Amino acid sequence: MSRISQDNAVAGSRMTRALIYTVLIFFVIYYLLPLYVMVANSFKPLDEIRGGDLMALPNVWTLEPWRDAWSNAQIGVEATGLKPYFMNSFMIVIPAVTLSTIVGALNGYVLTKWQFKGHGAVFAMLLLSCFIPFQIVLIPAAKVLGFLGISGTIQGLILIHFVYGIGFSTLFFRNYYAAFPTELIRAAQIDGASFMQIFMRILLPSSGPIIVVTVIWQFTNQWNDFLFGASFSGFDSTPMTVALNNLVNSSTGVKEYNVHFAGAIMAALPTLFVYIVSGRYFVRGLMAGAVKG
Amino acid sequence: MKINKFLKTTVAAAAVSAFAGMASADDVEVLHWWTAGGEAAALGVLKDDLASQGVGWQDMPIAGGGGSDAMTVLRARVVAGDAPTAAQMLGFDIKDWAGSTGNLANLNSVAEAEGWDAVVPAALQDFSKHDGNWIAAPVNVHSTNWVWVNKAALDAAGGKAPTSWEELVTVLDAMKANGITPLAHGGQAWQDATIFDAVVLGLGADFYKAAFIDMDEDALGGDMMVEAFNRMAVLRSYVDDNFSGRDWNLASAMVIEGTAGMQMMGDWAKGEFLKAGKTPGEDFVCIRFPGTQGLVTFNSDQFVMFDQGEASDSQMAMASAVMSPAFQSAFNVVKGSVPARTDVPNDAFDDCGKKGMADFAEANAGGGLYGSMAHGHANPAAVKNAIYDVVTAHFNGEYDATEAAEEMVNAVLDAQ
Amino acid sequence: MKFLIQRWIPRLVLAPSFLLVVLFVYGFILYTGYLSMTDSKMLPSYGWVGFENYSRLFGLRHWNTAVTNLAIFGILYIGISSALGLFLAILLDQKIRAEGFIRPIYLYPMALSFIVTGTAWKWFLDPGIGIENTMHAWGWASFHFDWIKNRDYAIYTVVMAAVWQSSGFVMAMFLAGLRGVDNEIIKAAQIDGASGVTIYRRIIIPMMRPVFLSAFVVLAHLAIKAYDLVIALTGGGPGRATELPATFMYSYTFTRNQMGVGASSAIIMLIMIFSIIVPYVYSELKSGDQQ
Amino acid sequence: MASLTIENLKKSYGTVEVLKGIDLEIEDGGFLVLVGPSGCGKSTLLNTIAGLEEITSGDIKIGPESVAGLHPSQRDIAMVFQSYALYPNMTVAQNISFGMEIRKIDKAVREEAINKVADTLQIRELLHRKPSQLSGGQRQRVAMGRALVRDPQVFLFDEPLSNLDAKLRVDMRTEIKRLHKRMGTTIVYVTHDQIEALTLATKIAVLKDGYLQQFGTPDDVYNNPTNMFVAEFMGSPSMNLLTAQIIDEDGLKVQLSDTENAPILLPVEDTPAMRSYVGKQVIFGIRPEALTDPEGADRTAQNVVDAECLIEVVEPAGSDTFAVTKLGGKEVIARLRADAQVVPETYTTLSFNMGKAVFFDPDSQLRIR
Repeated sequence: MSRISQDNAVAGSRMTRALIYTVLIFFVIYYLLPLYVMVANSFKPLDEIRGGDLMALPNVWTLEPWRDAWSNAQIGVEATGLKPYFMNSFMIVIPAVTLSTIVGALNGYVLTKWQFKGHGAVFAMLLLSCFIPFQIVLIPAAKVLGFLGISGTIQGLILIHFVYGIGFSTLFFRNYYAAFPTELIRAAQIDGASFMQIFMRILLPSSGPIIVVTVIWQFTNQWNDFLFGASFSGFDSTPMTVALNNLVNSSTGVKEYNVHFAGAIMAALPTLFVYIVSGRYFVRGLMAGAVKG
Repeated sequence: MKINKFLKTTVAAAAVSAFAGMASADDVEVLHWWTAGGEAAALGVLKDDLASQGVGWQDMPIAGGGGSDAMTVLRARVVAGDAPTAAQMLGFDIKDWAGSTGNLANLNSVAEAEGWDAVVPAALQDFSKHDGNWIAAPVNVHSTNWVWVNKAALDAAGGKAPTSWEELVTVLDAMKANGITPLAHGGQAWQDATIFDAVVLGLGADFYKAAFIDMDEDALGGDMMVEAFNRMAVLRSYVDDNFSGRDWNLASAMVIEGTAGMQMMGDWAKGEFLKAGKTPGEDFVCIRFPGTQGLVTFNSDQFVMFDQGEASDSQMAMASAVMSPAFQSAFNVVKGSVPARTDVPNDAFDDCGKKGMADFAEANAGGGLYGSMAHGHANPAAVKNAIYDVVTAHFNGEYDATEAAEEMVNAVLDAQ
Repeated sequence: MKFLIQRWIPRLVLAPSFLLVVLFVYGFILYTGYLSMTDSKMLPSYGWVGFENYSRLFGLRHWNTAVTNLAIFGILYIGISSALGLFLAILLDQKIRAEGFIRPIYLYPMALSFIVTGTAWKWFLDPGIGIENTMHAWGWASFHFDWIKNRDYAIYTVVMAAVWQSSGFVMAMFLAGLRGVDNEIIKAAQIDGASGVTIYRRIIIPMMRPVFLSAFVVLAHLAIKAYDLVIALTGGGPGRATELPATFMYSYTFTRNQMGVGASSAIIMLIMIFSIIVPYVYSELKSGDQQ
Repeated sequence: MASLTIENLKKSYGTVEVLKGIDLEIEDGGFLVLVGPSGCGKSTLLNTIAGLEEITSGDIKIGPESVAGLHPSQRDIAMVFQSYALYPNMTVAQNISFGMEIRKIDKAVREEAINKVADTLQIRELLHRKPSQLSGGQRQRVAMGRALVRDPQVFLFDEPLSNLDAKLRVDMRTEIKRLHKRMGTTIVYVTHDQIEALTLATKIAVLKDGYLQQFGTPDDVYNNPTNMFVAEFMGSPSMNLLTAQIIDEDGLKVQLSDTENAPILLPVEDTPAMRSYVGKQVIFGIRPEALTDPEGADRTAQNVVDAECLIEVVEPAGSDTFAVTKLGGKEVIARLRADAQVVPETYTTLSFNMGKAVFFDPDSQLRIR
């Protein structure tokens, strides 16, 4: 007898259920394998890595690489580990994400609810900016930052991340607000609400899901950025990824792979945290607008 | 001398700090790619040295791509009008920078006062000077035509270190017969080119100079070049199939573990052996690439100063500190390279280090010191990378030796 | 007066973003276009050389390799990621008990930077130390997987790692789309006698059209920017077999000191990108106007 | 065409029981309406008939044969959904013929069937449009077309009119009734709108909390509700339900007390059941149309009693006038002729048609008969 469940799930016998689980578990393994390689090797002493099977679990478990990566490893001339660079990354990423989310929300609001002649062209230009390869803009952006006198500062990096984040946040918010009933805006206008009041009191409170999507997207991209971080940071504003790269990528130094992997996992923790904690809202947010399903 | 310098610096510092908030103008901001492990720690010696003179150190490390990422960042900084005080540079990059911006600091005063001309080999001065002026302070000299051999594997293959191409092939064959990978190698363009350097040099110093330094068309496409590519193909046959993309450290590990017989790599590889607790002479031996005894291909890390007006006193202090024999010794012992000055005592160095210093001095005296093509000391970056392309393509079987030699001429001409 | 202000406020709100993007994107593109016609080498210089850099560019074998690779990589990457994302989303939509556990696992690779996952992948794919070695150790002696070492197949390993990174994200987008499908439509199709497979093939998947478009934009943008991935995984090798336009451009502009050629490759790349994306933007705008 | 029988049907999700033993039977060609407030289980019941949900126990028969466990497509049913559930990526014609396509019916046959249905529903000119290009009413027709084309044993309708505006709803209601007359197919129809139920059904099943409250003809359900819930739920305005006392003074009477006015006494038919409530409280139920102005009272009725009532509000509604008064402490609605002269805040004579009055036990809420 075929079995019908009440949701989207279509008929599935015990056999097909088993098959589905098998496939799902296979992909769980596929997605986890590289992480496994990283985690397993981050707990091995270096001898074991040099000598042996990289896929095996450690024979001797050690926390040393983690301690080193956090606070002892040489990053440049200072043996500080990655510890101090986390703060830099947060100081850059939090304002940049906040700014590009707020501005993206305002842009999406204007582009859907306050359309003016030429709004389509403006949106097209903002959207196309998502696709520019960052290597192109390196030299001219350096010129502009130099001109503004914020080269090598945290402000400079915030500006750059913010500017190149506008495109995607505007896209997300525009698609989300497009489905938002315009009648409500009209009603509020009749009630005498101003442009900003309507935004703050009516749109923003119901933008939760799309804010989650935008923040996840921007946070991940900006946290993981290396190119801008390396090119536009100063000695006291170096972000996490650049420090990690310095730890991992030195060309003629001895490579301590276990420390590298420990450092890499550490560097990824904030983004992993964001994904895992807000994962469920993420799908909901995508549902609510980003994919226009 | 030092005291004089010290005084000058202090006076400058005092003068500068008279303006509120300008105190950091007396610091040096240093862009470099010695970012991890021992070499970064060794650079700490320099930092401490400067600190003792009242000069602060603002660290700006950018790792990756053998300094290429650091050069990208340097470009961004210079374009932004925010050049660092000093930047680590290699070979032709120094020439390119000197040629294209002209805003490098002139170090003549400290060089003359400390007599750099007398202690730095002419081959290095070629990079440290532009239009006859000192613009860079050389830190070290790596020589790249080394072979690192597992002692046990060598003993099993006859025990005699090869001194000629033919002997090398014999040893490699014996190692192959013993069931190990004779040659540990990582298939990355610069590693391929490092071997190619040695192979070309092994065919004669004149040929090396004509091909790579003078970029003579006949040498680049001639029979000798075909022979060089043939030899590369021979070496390729001793490399295991999984070589491509392998980091050099992992190739070294193969030699350390004895699964491979030898590795052709610059002197920085020694660090890996030492880190693994191996002793030079007992567990492994270091020899020059067979056929290149008495010759050295080098690459030299230098600190270039960017012109920053009144801050130049701290730059002078840094240049002076870099060139001090004590730092040159301390740094190079850790780094595996040899001092850029020829008058540094070798007491602190191990066997391989002493041998390296001796070889370096000998090559310098005998005119056998050449800039390494693979490491950007023979020709400009564009040409170097064009050669990389051909060498790598050949090593991966895209061309045969004749085609490769023809392609070499085209590539080099095209890139100039 | 107040009315007039209200009329202009929206435009004023949009203006800073607009101006910043005009400068930081379009201005820089123009600047790069100008550089591509100069003799810039290590630093920008302004000697006019016309189209010389372009003719040089098209004469370079690597450039052709890079463009071909982008075509292969782009098509496979976007195709496989979308297909796999959709497939996993459909499976995960079958009332899977462990969904809350599985979903973040599928999603997490997007959170990681390739600076280091690249190393893990490189090891994993390396026949000497990775999966092949492990399979041999487990007794499957004939197992053979050395694509990363093979000139003709290495680009496919880049696709594998790229798919690993982003297919989970695409899965989340499709899952969101599937969750938005009206249950009654599925019931109607069941009554019409459609099997599970038919329902997906004929009804649900066609309804995912907007999701496909959004996924395409996200994936295309990642494909074009694929740089870290190649550098970390293959370094462009074996030989130059996995060079992509992004790595090409970077290496000519910054490591080979041939900024003019690098700039011209950037312009060609932009032309390719815009010729794919502009139709999307156009359709996006059109559907937006319907609302 | 076939009859439909439901026997002791139970359905639970985990430990939550949503259908608690339903027994129903509708004859071949009948029109069964399932009605009840939301959450009563009516949609679940429909889904189990369709086979979209499994049943926990009991049986469902279409004709003589049990369909329990059969796939929806094998039950020979057709269904029209509340949201219409049109396939958005297909044209109207494709939507209508999708089921036939699945059953691999010849294209020519399909075309013919599409055309026939399109003519019946007058949607010929829409055949090549996509659902997104249709108005609500048009979508509704297409959804019906998709069901009609199958020519099934039983039609299932899941609140098909609830997304339409008021006028369209009335039109479509008539149209459904006409279709049913013409085709004579058995229909099961879910609605929460009791007017739809009364106008369309040959049999009505009233559900609440997973229990069948009453199953009978519209007349039966309207005039003879088995309990207070059915009485109040069916009819609009709904039945007036007042707390009252049964007394025995010159025969059985029901006494409606009020704090302000003198109690009203109304005679009640003397049955043994009623007699057992003497001296006790009952719930007195009377529909607005049984409480009217004396001129408008039903002349055939046996037991009409007049009483003076204080009118609070008057609501003219065109065809009728509704008057709100207060009896037994509760608001009561009376339905008067349109031209009845009533003035708010004055006493007016109202006629109680006691033949239509019903009584309930206040504790069990069941009808007293």
